[in-house]
Amino acid sequence: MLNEEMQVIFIFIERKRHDEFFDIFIVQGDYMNLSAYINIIFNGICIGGLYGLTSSAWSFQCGALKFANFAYGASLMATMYLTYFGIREWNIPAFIVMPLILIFNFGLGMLMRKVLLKNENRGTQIITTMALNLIIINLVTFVFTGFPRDMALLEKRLYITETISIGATQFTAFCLSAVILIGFNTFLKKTWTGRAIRSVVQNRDAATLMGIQSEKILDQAFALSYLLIGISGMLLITMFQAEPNYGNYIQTIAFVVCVSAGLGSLSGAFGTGILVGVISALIQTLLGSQWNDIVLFGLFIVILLVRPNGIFVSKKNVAKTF
Amino acid sequence: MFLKVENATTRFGGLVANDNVNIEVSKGEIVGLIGPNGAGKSTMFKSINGFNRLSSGEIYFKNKRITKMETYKICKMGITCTFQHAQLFQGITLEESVLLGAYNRRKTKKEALKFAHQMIDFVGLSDKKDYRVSKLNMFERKKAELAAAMATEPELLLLDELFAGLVPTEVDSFVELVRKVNKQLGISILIVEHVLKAIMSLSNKVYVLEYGKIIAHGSPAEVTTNPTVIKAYLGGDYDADVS
Amino acid sequence: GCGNSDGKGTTETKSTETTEAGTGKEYEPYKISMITQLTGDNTFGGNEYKNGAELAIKQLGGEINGRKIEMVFADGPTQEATLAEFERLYNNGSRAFVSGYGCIADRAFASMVDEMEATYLSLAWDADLIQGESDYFFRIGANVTDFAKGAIEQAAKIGEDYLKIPADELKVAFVYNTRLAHVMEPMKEKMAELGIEAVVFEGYPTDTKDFVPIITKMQSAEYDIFIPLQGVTDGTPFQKKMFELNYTPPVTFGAGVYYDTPIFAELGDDITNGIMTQSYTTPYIADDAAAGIKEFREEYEQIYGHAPLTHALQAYGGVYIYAKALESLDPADWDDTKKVAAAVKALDLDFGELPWYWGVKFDELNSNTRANQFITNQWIDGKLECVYPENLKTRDAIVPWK
Amino acid sequence: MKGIIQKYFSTKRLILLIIAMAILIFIPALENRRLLNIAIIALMYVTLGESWNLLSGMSGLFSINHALFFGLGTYGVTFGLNKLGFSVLGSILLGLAMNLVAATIVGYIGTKLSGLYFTMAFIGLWQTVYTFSYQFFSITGGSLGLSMPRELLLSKRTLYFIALIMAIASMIFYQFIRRSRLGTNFVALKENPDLANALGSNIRGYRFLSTIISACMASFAGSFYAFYMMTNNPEVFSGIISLKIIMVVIVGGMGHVFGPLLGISFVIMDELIRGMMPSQFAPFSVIIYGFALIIMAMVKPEGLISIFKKKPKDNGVAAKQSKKATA
Amino acid sequence: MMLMSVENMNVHLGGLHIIQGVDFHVNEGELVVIVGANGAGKSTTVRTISGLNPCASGKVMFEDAEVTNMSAADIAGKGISMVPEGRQLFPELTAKENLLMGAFHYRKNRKLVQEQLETVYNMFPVLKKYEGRIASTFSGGEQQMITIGRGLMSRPKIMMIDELSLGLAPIVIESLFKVIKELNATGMSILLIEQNARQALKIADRGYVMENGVITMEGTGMELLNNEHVKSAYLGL
Ligand SMILES: Nc1ncnc2c1ncn2[C@@H]1O[C@H](COP(=O)(O)OP(=O)(O)OP(=O)(O)O)[C@@H](O)[C@H]1O
Ligand SMILES: Nc1ncnc2c1ncn2[C@@H]1O[C@H](COP(=O)(O)OP(=O)(O)OP(=O)(O)O)[C@@H](O)[C@H]1O
Ligand SMILES: CC(C)C[C@H](N)C(=O)O
Ligand SMILES: [Mg+2]
Ligand SMILES: [Mg+2]
Repeated sequence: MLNEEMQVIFIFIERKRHDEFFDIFIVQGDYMNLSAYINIIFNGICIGGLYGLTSSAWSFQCGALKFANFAYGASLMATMYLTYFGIREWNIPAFIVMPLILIFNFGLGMLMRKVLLKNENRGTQIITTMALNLIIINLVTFVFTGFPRDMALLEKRLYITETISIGATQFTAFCLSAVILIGFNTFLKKTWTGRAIRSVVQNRDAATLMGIQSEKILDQAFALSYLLIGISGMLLITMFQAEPNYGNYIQTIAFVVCVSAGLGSLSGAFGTGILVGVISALIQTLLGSQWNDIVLFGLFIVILLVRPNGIFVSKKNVAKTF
Repeated sequence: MFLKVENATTRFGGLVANDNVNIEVSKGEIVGLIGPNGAGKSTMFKSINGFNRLSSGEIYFKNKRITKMETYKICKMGITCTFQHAQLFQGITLEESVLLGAYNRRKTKKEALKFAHQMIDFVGLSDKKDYRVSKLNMFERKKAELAAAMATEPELLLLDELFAGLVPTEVDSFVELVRKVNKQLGISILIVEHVLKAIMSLSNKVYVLEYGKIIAHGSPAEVTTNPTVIKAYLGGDYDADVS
Repeated sequence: GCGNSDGKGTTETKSTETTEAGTGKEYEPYKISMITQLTGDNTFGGNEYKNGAELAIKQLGGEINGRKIEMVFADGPTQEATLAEFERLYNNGSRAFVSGYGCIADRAFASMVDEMEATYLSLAWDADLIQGESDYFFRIGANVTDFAKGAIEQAAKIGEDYLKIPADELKVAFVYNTRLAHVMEPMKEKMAELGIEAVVFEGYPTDTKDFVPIITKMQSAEYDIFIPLQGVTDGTPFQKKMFELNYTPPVTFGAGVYYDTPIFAELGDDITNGIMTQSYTTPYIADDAAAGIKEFREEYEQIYGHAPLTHALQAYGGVYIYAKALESLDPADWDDTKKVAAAVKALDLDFGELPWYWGVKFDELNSNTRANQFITNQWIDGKLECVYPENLKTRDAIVPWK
Repeated sequence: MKGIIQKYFSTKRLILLIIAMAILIFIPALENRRLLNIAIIALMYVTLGESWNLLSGMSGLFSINHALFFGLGTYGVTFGLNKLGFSVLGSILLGLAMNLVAATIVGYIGTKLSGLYFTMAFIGLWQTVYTFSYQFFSITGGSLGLSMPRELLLSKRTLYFIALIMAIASMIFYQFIRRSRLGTNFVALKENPDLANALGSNIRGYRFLSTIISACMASFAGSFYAFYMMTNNPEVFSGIISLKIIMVVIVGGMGHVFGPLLGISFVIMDELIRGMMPSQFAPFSVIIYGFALIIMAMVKPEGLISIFKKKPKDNGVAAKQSKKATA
Repeated sequence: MMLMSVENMNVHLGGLHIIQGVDFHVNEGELVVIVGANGAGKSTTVRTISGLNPCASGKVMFEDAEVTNMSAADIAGKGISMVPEGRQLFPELTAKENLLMGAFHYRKNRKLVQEQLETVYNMFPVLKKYEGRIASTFSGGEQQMITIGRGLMSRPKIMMIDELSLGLAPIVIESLFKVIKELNATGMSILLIEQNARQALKIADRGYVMENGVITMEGTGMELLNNEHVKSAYLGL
């Protein structure tokens, strides 16, 4: 009986081969000139910086604080909505809204850490943050309705030559993410506070024995990461449309960027972000956009298999702990 | 030859943890491996066990090359190790931990369980077999670890600092246990230890490593009187501890 | 009996006043149920559906032939939840249902409702939705194949009429969201049939945020008409990006789903002006073309604060079809689902008789044969004007723009 | 038979199980389609929960996209029946085969990576398949998905009994695995892979095996879902399903047979709250659900199972013992 | 003069009464040793003093002030430093960073930090050699050195060391005992917990024997060394 069915499969594949299976592989974009390619690559780099920005806070939370926050995307999305509503619907001037949102985010981070995240248990963390994710999304839906919102700020483009240009907002985001990620990296690696944060995360008991107020410092660090979410969110709404489920995508991107950069390597995250941007631009141009996710995520798996510790992490610093 | 390590070299970046090390263990022997901290003893163990890849050199066991073999296969061939930091499976009972070892050679649960019980008896923990490992104290944990390793029915046992953190009286009773393992079960043992009392009373032969190189080997008495060894490892005040 | 246990304080908007005197007997209010996505991924579409249906009941005055009718809404964020809610409402006595947004479980209902004897008016447009004869399941809306083929025909017509290019020489740039592959497939077929060449043919995953490569490709290619098939979340950034890159395609002919929504209008005249789009049924047609369309538009905007999407009109239409069927029955018979279903089946309404313009006449498999008239709109100075067909038209098309 | 039962379930657990089963078998007698429906879904999540529990709770390979296996099982059936004209059995096997392929890839990743990296690689594969399911219309039917032939519509009762049998079978299977050689190796894998390896357990092999077994269990649940839903679209891969699978296990108690059985109380609660909310407050049903989860996670971090667990019995003994040992 | 004293301390952990009314004290500038079998409760005692375990009843006095159940960080700030048992280091920080963390409470004084770092490096030259490598790659003994070095970095008034010699080579132990003695000579009080009872008691001013959560014996180092019970139970003679 199964034999017959196997045959059916083969016939099916045979048939598909003739009509559509293979015509997808035609190399696209062969009619494009050099400056078009340069444009695409520049854009890829800027978008990549944006990926870096969106993942900056996650990178900090997951990499340095060892805390997988599944409410990350939702928090970012909530910031986007708040910014939109503050400026567009409630007509509060931007210079008042922005600090308010930052304060709000800082407070939210503090509150989350104090109330929800006391427990170190991995399962508990996942449940609480996933539940929080649901709560935030649905609160936003209820308060702001699920209607997609868009600041519709049209970004200026900076023309380098007549045909080659970069988006101004994108470029700002790029620079900002460079500053944030590299700055944070230095902060964590070089300053006393940074070291204190890392040590608390790695060994709570030992850190307290060093006289570090571990709870306090974690509270602050977590609140700080929420401040970052605030900044990223405000910048994102100027470029993208917010909708309640926007966060899911951002979260996936942040996963990919941070993990292939090597967890905890913040400046690596910036580099990887750019790499992701450029690769995805090239896939879109050469293979066609529909291959973007498939190839990109496939590549991600390969990277994990080949360099499990991240693209930018040297093997020397990775220990097998016994 | 039973176990033979030939010109084993391991590098970590620029650091040479093992430098052309040659070690031989004959069947039924207890061999000690000592040396200053960071000399490369644990590294050697990990290499024999397949956790590390040798940069160069070969390891033979019962005349078979095991250099690039996977750990579990090496275990199947008859080499089992214990780790430097006593750590058993935290979430399961002592019995099941030992059972896992017993599955190495015994296929059915009944047989394996029987053998596991024998081993638990052997180390004298039978009244605690239903305990979680986290409830045991350090001494019991070490015994449990030994039991699990023995349940795999090894021909060669590698013990890495199994005696660390024990009070001298406990060391004595543990030494007896290890000797029993060697004599009664005929298991050869390669042992790394800083508790000299144990190593001196147990081993037939001792190798001394320093900076990855073998600087001396011979009977315990020979080694402890070797001036190089005294200078590098034992220190002047040493003699008091062996009695 | 046991079904009532959780019926209290729930979805049903309980009316405490008694039925007005003079209408004779007192009946239980008749419930029409809709399970739509009020939470989850498509909340905004779901709300649009809910608003449309609510408005219909409101405009009907909450009663027909003297018996109260009321809408029951339930939240169905996923297929599974939709089915669960369906069972719950059924258990509470609902026997008349209309699709919710996305029609996510309609295929399931297509095979289930006959056994359950509940009438289901489906707005799903899947080609293989209906798999056999049914007494209770009706497809009241359009068929995706008709819609897609119609759109390509329209594009070809624009090419011929305005650009003076015959179909077999027409070149198009076709960009679609892969989530709409079911619309793309018949379009592709139709293009092959007419000999239209797609110079750029790009599908992109819904999550795509970076459109520069696609736009650059379009910039580099030569074509006559740009046919986008996009959703709300990707259409907006796409259009913005085109504007930023200072690129305007010769003619844009969108195919439903996004280019006819008020959200698109928010982008401003600079972007929207001149863009044409084919829609299934849309609120933006001539006021006299369909009874009540003007009231619908105005009241909707007044109550819900934004201009209605075509989705709202669809749900509104669905409720109206129930209303028409119920009107033809004695309220006493409403509780007999067989009779209600038969009344739906017997409906014969011409184009323009219902606010949503489409007529109703079911074929032997219960598919609405009068839901195949599509409408072409053009954005002119911030307003969606109907430019085709002739009888619904509010303005003439301006092609090319300027 | 009695011997087997006693071997795998202690008496108290058995009583608990019997009570739970009695309640479940009682449900169809109510003739209430709605409750029956909720019961079917809940029981399906028991099966899925056990599948995830085996992979993550027992073997410690944390996947947050378990719906991948579930969805492939569903697609196998709909694709086999709808596009290839397979028999029912054939298409279930097709789903299984597709899952084997996916599990092979995931399992291969599992042999190389563990911890968060495994999770991430899983996300990568999931995203690929998810995108594929939307994109390749000719095979998957795109976002509309595929329908099941109408003749295969089963009554709610039949579905219920299938789901019940599947749930019980998966629980017995889980416990069987846990008590067998495999189970010991899986647990060792989670607790300390290096030590397990040193004790002769082929950790790569067992990671692989664990993934495959788990995928097969999820595949059956997926195939069942196709018959339950009578249609199928990419939603079967969605995060909501994965989320529920994880919730069911963690709420109940990870790494425990009865975890999922207790955890479905939250699935049932979800259904009930949603039904009770007036539609204009629909988002609040999810918000309440979310708060319930948070409270539950804070009050009972070990899962609901900890209510039934007696205080570890070796505790008091340990005190006495250690005193004796040192005295 | 009494620097630190513990009065009738009781500790419960995991439902067990582990420390059952322990009394002892450390005078200023003294070197005190606690010996005892595995599981006697030595580690628990020092962990409780340094605030890592809650103290159910009893008092811990330090410099005439009560520090019972204060937060660990505050206790550390008062000048009580503890070197925990079993390589409690920061696995992903480099060796140098690990050591620096010890100097956290006087981090503003860069010069002092640098000086202290040099002192520790002199004591353990291996650490200087590999200062940039992350801690978890070090060998067992080297990790122990990092832990002790980190404790030394904190320049405390009293230093409690749990299992000083664990996993160290004899030559290192020997020099370490010398260092301890020297430190003690500079005025630092030291509370030492040591399995290697003989060597520890040799250098100790006073010693305590702990069994099953109670102190069973007290005396000068020499007294204990010559005690028959101690000899047979802990020295293995
Ligand atoms: N993964 C690694 N990366 C870099 N260096 C390493 C790594 N593992 C070990 N080393 C170094 O190799 C040397 C040998 O280490 P090993 O653990 O073998 O020492 P050991 O002889 O066991 O010492 P101990 O007695 O202190 O346990 C040490 O200097 C150690 O720091
Ligand atoms: N968190 C805990 N929960 C339950 N029991 C504990 C806990 N911590 C320690 N114990 C138990 O308390 C007893 C004393 O432990 P402690 O570590 O203080 O002993 P110790 O004297 O330091 O022994 P060692 O020489 O092994 O270091 C042991 O029996 C141990 O099992
Ligand atoms: C159901 C969907 C595929 C289409 C839907 N009508 C929309 O506007 O998005
Ligand atoms: Mg070592
Ligand atoms: Mg201790």
